[in-house]
Amino acid sequence: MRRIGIWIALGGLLLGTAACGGGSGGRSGGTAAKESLSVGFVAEPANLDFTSTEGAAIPQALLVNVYEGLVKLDQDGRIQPLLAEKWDVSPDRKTYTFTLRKNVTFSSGAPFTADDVVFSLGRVRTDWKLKIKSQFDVIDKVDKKDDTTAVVTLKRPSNGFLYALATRLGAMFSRTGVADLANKPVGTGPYQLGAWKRGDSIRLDANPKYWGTKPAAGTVTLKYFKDATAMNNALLTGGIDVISSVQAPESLQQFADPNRFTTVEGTTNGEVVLSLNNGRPPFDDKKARQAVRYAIDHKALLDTAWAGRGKLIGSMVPPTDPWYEDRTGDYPYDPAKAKELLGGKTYTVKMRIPNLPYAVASAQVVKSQLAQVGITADIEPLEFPARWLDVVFKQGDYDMSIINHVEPRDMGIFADKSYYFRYDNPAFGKLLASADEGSEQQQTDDLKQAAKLLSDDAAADWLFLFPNLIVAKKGVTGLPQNAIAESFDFTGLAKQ
Amino acid sequence: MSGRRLNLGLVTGGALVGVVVAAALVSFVWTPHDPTLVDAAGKLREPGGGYLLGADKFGRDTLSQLMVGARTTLYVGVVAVGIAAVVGTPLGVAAGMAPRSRGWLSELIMRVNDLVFAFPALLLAVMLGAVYGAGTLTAMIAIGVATVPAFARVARAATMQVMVTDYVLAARAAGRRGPAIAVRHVLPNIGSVLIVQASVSFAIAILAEAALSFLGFGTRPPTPSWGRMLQESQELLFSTPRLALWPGLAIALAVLGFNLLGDGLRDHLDPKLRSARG
Amino acid sequence: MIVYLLKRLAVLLASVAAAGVAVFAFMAVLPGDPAEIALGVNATPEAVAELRARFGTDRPPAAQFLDWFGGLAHGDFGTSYVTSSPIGPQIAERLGVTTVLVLGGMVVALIVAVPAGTFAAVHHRDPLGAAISAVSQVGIAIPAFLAGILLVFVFAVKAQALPSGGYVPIADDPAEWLRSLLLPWLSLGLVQGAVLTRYVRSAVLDVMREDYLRTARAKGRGRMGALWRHGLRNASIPVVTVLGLQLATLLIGAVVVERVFVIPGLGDLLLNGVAGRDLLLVQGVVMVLVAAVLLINFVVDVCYAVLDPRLRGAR
Amino acid sequence: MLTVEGLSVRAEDLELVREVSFGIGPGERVGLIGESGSGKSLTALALMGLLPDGVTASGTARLGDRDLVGVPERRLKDLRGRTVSMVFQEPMTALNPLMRVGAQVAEVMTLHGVAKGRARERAAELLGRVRLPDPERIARSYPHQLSGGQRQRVMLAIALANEPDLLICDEPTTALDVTVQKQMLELIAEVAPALLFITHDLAVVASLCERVLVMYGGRVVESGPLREVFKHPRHRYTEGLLAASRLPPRGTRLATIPGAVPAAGRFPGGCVFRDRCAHATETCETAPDLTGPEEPTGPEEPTGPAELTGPEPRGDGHAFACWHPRG
Repeated sequence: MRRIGIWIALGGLLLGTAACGGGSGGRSGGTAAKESLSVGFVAEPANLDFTSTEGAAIPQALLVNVYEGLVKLDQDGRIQPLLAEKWDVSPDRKTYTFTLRKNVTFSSGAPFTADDVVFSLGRVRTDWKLKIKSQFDVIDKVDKKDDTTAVVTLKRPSNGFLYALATRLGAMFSRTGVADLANKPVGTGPYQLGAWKRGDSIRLDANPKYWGTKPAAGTVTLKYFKDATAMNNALLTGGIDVISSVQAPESLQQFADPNRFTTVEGTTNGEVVLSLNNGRPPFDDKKARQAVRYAIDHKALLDTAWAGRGKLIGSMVPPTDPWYEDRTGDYPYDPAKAKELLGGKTYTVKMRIPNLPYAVASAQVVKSQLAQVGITADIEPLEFPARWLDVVFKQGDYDMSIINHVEPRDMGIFADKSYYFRYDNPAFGKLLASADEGSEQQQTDDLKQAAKLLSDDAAADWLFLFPNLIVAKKGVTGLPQNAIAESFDFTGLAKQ
Repeated sequence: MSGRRLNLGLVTGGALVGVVVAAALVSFVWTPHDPTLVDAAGKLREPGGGYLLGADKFGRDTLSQLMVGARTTLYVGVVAVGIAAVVGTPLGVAAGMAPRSRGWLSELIMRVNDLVFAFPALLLAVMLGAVYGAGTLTAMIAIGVATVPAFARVARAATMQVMVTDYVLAARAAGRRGPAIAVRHVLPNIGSVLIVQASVSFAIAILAEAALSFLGFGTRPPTPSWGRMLQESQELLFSTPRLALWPGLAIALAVLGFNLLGDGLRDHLDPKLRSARG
Repeated sequence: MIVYLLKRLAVLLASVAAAGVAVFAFMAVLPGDPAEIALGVNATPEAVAELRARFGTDRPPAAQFLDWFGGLAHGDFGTSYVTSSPIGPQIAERLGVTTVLVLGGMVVALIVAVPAGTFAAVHHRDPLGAAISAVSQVGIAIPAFLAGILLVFVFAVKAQALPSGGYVPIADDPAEWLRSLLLPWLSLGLVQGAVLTRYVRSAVLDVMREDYLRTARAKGRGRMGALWRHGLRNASIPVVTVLGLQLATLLIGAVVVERVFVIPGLGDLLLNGVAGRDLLLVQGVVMVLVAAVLLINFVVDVCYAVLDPRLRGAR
Repeated sequence: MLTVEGLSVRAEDLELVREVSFGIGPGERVGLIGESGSGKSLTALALMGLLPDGVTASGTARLGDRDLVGVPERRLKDLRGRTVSMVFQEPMTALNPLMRVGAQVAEVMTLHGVAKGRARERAAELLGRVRLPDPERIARSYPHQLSGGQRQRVMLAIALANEPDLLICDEPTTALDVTVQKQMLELIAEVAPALLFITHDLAVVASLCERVLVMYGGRVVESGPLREVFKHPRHRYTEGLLAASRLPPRGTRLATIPGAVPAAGRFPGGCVFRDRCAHATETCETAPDLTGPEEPTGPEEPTGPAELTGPEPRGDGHAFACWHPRG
């Protein structure tokens, strides 16, 4: 009996410690500095060099916040001045003259001049290791007119150039700040890298030398979560202030209390594509591809796989692009028609998807629905990014996949027949080329037609447009309604 | 002396395992609904009607998923334990039978065994999954390989006990060769120990499969698996906790069942072994 | 004793070397060229070739292995192909976190298991002892990650008493460090404690049947006195074995728990490495984990020798 | 000095020792013999209060003026190791393998109030007294470094440390080599106070004891002075036991008792030996009393459960419980 007493005492001691810990922590949790914010993200960058490493995570964290370009994209998808106060386009639309902002310095202290523009844009061709740098192939030369004027000459008129300049390709680097891009980014932006705890978080501190309006939040911590539930729990328990992108939409009702949380629901550039391998049977046959599009009940898919959040789309254009047309009526849910198109044949196909929540959820619905028309899809989740990129994206060894194509204005990927869709329609390529060179109206008309062509050809199926779902603690303001740029802009974020 | 209580364990364990096995067998011929059929209209259907335990966010019947999940669980367990037994037992017997003059053989086998032991199931599964793609098969192989040392150790210890018994000494004196002794005397006598080990390993395999599925290295969707059901239910833990409850309960009861069965068998088959490693 | 330890140490070193070969060989089978992966799908062939030369992956495997394994000897794990930063410091930092996690879990397990197991053994005929056995059986049947999820749900989300995840280095804030580790410790420790309880119970039961305990009582010690003075140290020998096995289990359990609690430990590093095809990193982490398990086995053997005089000098 | 009356030992519903009664006078050396499974060791353990879990004793046993049965552990503790000591059968396991021998000897003294330093000195003395060579070295050894005989001497040293009134030895020499056995017995004979010596080896009893109790099936079937019982066994079991222990003349078959000792609880009702006894008749279905030879024995005795009705068969009387005694 005496011994039981000891045990109970021990247990009590333990509980006591826990309780004490709980108490003190509750207090210290509330004392977080007002001007510091922490934002939960899904994918941690492997390094900080987006000139040589693919992936959305690096520009998401650094572009606009640490690195700035001459121009930037606003919430409505329009080009706005940033480091360039203004720019003039020559009548032949081949010469762009940028007037640079004065008194801009890099976080290293070096001044920002037209020399840096020449350096940075030139570096894309010489040092960048990404294939997207081909978007700048259209640049003929970049010249410094004076310290605050830079002139870019294009080989031909391009509607896409200025837009590309607003992406990471247009980021301005200091001539003295590119020695260790992977670990030490140097930019002109409102933030600079504070600390990087690998596997945990990146801290951005306000850049004291920033040329523009100082951001409201002095410190922004980007916390990385591999698990959607863990991220939700972190917001629920005050570990973070913002979930940058909800990965478990069914859980949103946890944040329904408006006295505690703010929810933002908007759109993104992310088309969740059911990719079909146009290059090999059975989906080299247009009828088989069309059958897939008829066989899928997109509404049901969105409702079950992603809690009905997001929009249905029918082609590779998000509603925020000027040439958007509603194409969801092209292939209404019609399993009978799908069976008819398949001609009574049945297929077994490899559905190789990235092991990401939206893909795994959607794949199960797709599989179930395709089974109804005689297509057996074997789901194989591959680790994202490495293995999926290797097997599906690079080798094209797949029949079907599901991936969210987040890049803005990315219809062009269907024009590249070596792209993993293996879609090959010269007419589509011509439309895109003509759109880039033509007038603004021409661009819009051509791209509308291109989107229709893609849909008619059933080059892929578009499951839904990924929603911009942000949840934040009540009082956090400046959250972007739509996520259509490459970056998550922290400059407007504030608490209370 | 405490025989009655231990029998209770055996009976309870047997019953729990029996339920799992029965559910798995029945699922081959009948489930209330197609466990993978997505039904948007039945999303998060409450229990009742034809859906005894309700449905998940895809409108899939939870009971049907549990039943087919039992199949997955048993499948993984049987293959993993099978691999472990088939590889580990001969190694252990060989190590246990090795005469003193060939002590190095025993030593070598056991050292390699220790080395394999240093690669736990999860590590192997992650590595295998990285090479061949994660799935039920890689999970089974990883768990199986990681369980080999347990079998080898138990088989070796039991063999060493058998080797000093009179009938083996007699058989050796009569000039019987090693393999003959192994088959005629050793295996039948260490059988009970191995059965116990199999039962305990089965429980461990179920837990390992659940952990792997949770990490995304286990059974592929949409094949129902308890571990993945649990993982998928996480986002709905607040609003629909029953989705986590059922697979969680299924895992716990199955593991409990196999553990109780193992302990019960141990006591039943050989009371001396009660303290042995397990 | 010295001879025994030296022999055991030699076995340890040989095992680590063998493990090194195994790990390296396994990783060599991994599809994918690290240089190509590091540069992404859009990389130009020249860039890939250049990087390959820089990584040294264009050399024969044997040379690569010797280079790598030789480096390990003085703590050099190489430079990551993906993050282009040295791996050694990363592993060292993560290993510290995981070690704290695992040892804390073990302490929780011991705090639970030793009293509970002893009590259950001493009272193995009472309902209370049987109840403890039953509870421990149920505890074993609960996966650690499920325990973690439930603990988070109850203590973090509902009660808002503890953080749901994350890790605060002890240097930043000791109180927060403790708070951030309490739930992970509990989820590792309670489940492991349940397992350990059974072993402690069975070890104590065995010891209670030992003749020398009867001798002790014949000398005039009471039941508990005899158990305390003569039983516990003897019972600790089998428990130390299990403890060694369990540390290995915990090390792996930590991988899952780190995922649940968003703790930047070795497991997290490993899964990241696998997902990012950071070959050298995975190789390094696996090697460290395996070496840790082997080291634990070694320590267990040393503990035997310390605890059990029969082993000293005997070998 | 030691008086045992109606001592029974039960495990759940099994009666393992039934109604055992005997006495030991000061300085007297009594042997308790019988095959394994006859209940000898349980009887001894019951006297020590060291019965295994779930096994309980009833009846009375008094040592001097102290009760030994049905007394709380707390009170027995003081007696054990001081007033009554025991040496167990298995020297290999009876010592704590993790503790030095000297400490284990000293422990029994410190437990009963001897100061630590004094106990340590005396431990070495005692080890010398049980004729262990180089007692200082032995005291520093661990049990595994000693031979079986040496360990049993250590056990004896422990048992004698507090100079008990009664020493119980449970087959202390069975596990030892024959030569060691002899030395050990001589030692016990030399140092023992009053002794209860349990063995299945009749020769050992013959060399050591003055009086003997024969147990079978949990009962004392015969008791009396050693010479009397060995020369003129009355119980058929004792007769068999003696016959089996005698070396047979060349060419004749080794005498054995037919059959084997049944498992606990499987003994027949009535005379427990009747299923192995060549002389058994229907009468034997009734349990015979343990009585002296002068008592009439026959079928006209009342049937029913055996009860001790006659005078206590202690002292010098030769008593037996058999319907068909020899001679």
